[in-house]
Amino acid sequence: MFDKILIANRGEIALRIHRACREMGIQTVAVHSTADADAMHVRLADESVCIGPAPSRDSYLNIPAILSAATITGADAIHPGVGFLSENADFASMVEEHGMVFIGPSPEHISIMGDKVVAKKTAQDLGIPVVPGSDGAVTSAEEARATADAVGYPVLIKASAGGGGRGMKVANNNAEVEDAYRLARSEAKAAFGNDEVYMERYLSRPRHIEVQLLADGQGGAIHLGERDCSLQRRHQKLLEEALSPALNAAEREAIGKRVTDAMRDLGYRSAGTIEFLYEDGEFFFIEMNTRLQVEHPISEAITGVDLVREQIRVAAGLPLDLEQSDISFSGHAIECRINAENPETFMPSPGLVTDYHAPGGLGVRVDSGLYAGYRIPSTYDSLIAKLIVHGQTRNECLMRLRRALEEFVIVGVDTSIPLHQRLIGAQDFINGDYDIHWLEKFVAGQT
Amino acid sequence: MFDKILIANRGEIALRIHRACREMGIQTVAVHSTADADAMHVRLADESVCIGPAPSRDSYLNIPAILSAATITGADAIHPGVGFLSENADFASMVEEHGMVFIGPSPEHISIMGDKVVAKKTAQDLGIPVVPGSDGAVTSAEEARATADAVGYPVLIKASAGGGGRGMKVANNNAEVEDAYRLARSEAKAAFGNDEVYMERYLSRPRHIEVQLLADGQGGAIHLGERDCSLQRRHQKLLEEALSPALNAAEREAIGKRVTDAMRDLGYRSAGTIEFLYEDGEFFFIEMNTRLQVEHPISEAITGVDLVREQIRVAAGLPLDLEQSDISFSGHAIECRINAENPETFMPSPGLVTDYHAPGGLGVRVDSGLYAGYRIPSTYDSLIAKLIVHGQTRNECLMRLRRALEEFVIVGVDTSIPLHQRLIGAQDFINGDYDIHWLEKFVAGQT
Amino acid sequence: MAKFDVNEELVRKLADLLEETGLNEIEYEVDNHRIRVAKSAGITTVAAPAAVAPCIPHTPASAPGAPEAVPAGAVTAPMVGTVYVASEPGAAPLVKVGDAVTEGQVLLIIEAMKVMNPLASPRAGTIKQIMITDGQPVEYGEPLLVIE
Amino acid sequence: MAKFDVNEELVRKLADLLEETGLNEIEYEVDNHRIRVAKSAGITTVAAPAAVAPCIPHTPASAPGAPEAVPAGAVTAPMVGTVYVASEPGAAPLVKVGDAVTEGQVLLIIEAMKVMNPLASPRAGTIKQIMITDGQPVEYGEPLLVIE
Repeated sequence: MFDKILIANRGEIALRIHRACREMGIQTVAVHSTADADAMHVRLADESVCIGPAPSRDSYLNIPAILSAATITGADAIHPGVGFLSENADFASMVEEHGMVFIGPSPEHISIMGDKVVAKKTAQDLGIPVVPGSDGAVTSAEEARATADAVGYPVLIKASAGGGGRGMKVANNNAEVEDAYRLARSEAKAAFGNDEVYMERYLSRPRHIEVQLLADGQGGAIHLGERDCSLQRRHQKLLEEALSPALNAAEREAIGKRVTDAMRDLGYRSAGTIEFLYEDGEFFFIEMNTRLQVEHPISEAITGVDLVREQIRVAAGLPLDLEQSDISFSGHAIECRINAENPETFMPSPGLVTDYHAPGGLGVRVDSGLYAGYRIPSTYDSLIAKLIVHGQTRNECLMRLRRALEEFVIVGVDTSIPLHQRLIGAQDFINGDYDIHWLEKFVAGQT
Repeated sequence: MFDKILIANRGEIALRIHRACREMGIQTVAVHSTADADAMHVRLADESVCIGPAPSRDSYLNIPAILSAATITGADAIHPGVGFLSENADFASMVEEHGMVFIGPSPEHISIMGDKVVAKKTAQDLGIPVVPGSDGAVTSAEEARATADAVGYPVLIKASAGGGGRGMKVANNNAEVEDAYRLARSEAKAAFGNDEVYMERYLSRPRHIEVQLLADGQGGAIHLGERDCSLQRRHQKLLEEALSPALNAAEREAIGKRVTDAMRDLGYRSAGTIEFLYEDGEFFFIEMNTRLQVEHPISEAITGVDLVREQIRVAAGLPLDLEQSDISFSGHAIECRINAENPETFMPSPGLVTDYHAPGGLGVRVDSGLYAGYRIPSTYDSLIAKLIVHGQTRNECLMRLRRALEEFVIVGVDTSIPLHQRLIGAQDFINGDYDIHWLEKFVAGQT
Repeated sequence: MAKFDVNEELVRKLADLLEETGLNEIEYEVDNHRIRVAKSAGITTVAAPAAVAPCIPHTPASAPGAPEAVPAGAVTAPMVGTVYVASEPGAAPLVKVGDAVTEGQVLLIIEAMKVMNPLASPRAGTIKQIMITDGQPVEYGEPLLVIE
Repeated sequence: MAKFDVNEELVRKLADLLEETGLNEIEYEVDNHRIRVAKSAGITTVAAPAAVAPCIPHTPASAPGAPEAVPAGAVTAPMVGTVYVASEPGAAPLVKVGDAVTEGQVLLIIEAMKVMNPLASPRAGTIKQIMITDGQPVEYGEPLLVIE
């Protein structure tokens, strides 16, 4: 096992990694920008090194500085955390070239999943379902009908040269497909002077559901169930829950087996997440995140597995000591991402936190680097705390979440807590009846 | 279910009860002394009533004031918490006479278990093991030998008029018993002018192990496993763990079944705990606590059951919706009782908490009414926070506990945190090798 | 914002009170005027969730944080209960503002646990103010009326 | 927002009052006007666990909290690495205290990722102080030497 790990990140995730190391008896090195000298994880780490000025490109994205810090502190592994360099294949290779271990998958797998086209192709080859469609252009009404039958309705007919919805038609059945095809072509012609069109399955109100994976690259691969992350605004997740209110046990087991088999075939090592669009019982591959995710704690809450600990163990070359049969799902968990921003205008709200008091009690976990007197820098993203609540049932979890949000005190900056409080009171959310478009409508007052 | 519960207690346990009510959609009334006007649970409760000046007898033990507060606020039930009036049968009756529900067992059961002699007799009749001994005086060496054979070695021969160890002899086997008997008699004669002696099993290094029970008085009764509370100083528990490092699954199931059957036969309703001395595989009844206990969260941690919620449900007349088969034990949990006292001298240290920061992250729970700026009154006991840590294994739990204690910040008063840190570093503790005498020796530097 | 001016004297006075009483914070509100002065840790007291409105508004008397807010000469409730201004429903009030009262004279009745407890005047004087209304619940230490 | 203008005088007045009274906070509210002045941050920062000694002591330069602690005329490390006072092992130091240096003159070498980076003097002057020793690891912003 490693003696010393350098944490190449900041904020709550750096603290999360520090905690896992501490609990494994591994020393920690915090690297930080001048703006983060007073950060919680810097205060708690065994060692800390200032690697540059506030801008990320000069500090948290500054590969030479991070590698130098690792060298002078004698770290034998680097955990990249989330964002920043966590999905940078070059960084992963350089860490290895410097004789240290990159706590994550192989550079090859990072590259594959980092390229949308290659990733989709790879997923398909591994038997992971992707959005079905025509292979390139569709050149006749007959072909359109045949493609539609193969792809399944509703289908979207899109101008190859298209954009902005023009030259885009939806056909809901056999009767509509040929007209839709002709209309799309003529519109495409008129709009872009090019009537080439292609087709793919049309998803009207999908959910964002992702499966958490853990693999050791030695044949060991398990999944920790799914997370429902459909509640997004501008592609930013605001609240996640596990398990998804939309899946039943059979669907869960089926998709879980599918992706774990795929990861075993790929020889993937480390934690990873495969994101899907889900509609009417079908999953469609979006992308794979070859790193830890912000919302990983809700999977920990329902399985009891410490994901960062396992990630470190497999990076050290140990085989997974968990099999799928060891994983059972208990209760329900929800994470609220608490941002330093105005809950109505979403304007970032950095500054001095004059008072801070986290909620406690049964089933409540808080991951946050905040403390009274801490000044939130304006340079980085606005995530300042994660509130993770677990309950025996989804309803108990919701009641507990309401209670915990009431107790949460963050004074000095605006936070998204009032928005979370509104959100968990919304009937659609309480019913678990939402898709990836719902939150945008909700904040716009259209639900 | 109740609409409004009055919490007749203070401190962290009042907050604990408030949280359970909140999560059940039940309104709360906090009653408090003038010294607790700024207490966390008073701030959080839906309503609050000042019931008297600081001294407990005028406030938290002031039955008329508490009942008046319940009347004017229209509470339909009263939760007595821990200590104060929680085991006062008269209070329980008066609450019922006033047409409100006492959240606890019947006054009869409180009385029975409140009388040491009656309690031991009742336990014996219910088939709960008690310390075996002679029925009164032993009048001959032959009787002494016979009794010893029946009671089992080692046996203690004690002067009926005795005290201070005089006229007290231990016999470890058949060969020693008759001499020991004669010696005890003559010493007793010399010391007290009365040579009457009696005998009971001698326990040299017992552990304090208690079983958590939950019963509905309608035939439903389960146990949530045991807690090992051997680490005591002056009969004050400092740290508790569940499950006990000393028991195996078979012993656990056996004693668990024994006490749940007993509670079913007794017709007991509510949460309760039966405390045992445990030595060499045998359990000996000490007493039954007919209330919630301070250390209940470790049982919640390993079973996922919310004890206060269940206590409220059965008080409302609902049957337990849990059967023994629903209870499984996952991982290991430890509670540290953090007191406002000097970690060496144990001098109480009330006063202003200038800074407060609770640890967070995976597997960490904090139950505390503290906040930065809170003034700990000198009138009440020194328990200011409970740190409850859960891990997949006892070792993971210990490592996590070490990490969490490092993060805990309480500035302005002395706390027992440094003692807890020393304690969890002690080899005997790490090995789980301790009895009820160990902590006294440890703090005296004799381990 | 010209009309918004600060009474410096008041601030100084409260600052002195902080010194004198060893308090960390004094908050004072009269109608739409509110002032709060704090020293050292005082500011962090807001680090706890804000108090929700109690069924019985927290009177300064029950909050040691601000004892000076009990009017001088106030008679406070010796117990939790329901206060009545008359000896029986419909009867005339025992006392009204302006009345001269003697020591020991019954001022109000406090019902607790179905028992009517007469509240005797601690001293002779004149009723300057009555802060409660008939049948109102009161908590321990709540000011009931002022005698000068 | 035009109507929302701040009464600077008032703020100054309250600031003075803070000074004079030794308070940490004054909050004042009249109708819909509310002002709060505080002088406090310091005391609450300790609410986080105390910093553990870093492998490289935190230099003020890396802690924006106390920039004034960087000596005037100090040259700070432009990168993380290992600093050398000579161009090669055993060679004479590039500069010593008392030396006059010209702008652009190499003062020290900082090794980062096996690359030797010469540190050129930002200006002409005299070496007043050298704060590092040969082969010492330095973090970004750490003061190395002082030129006057």
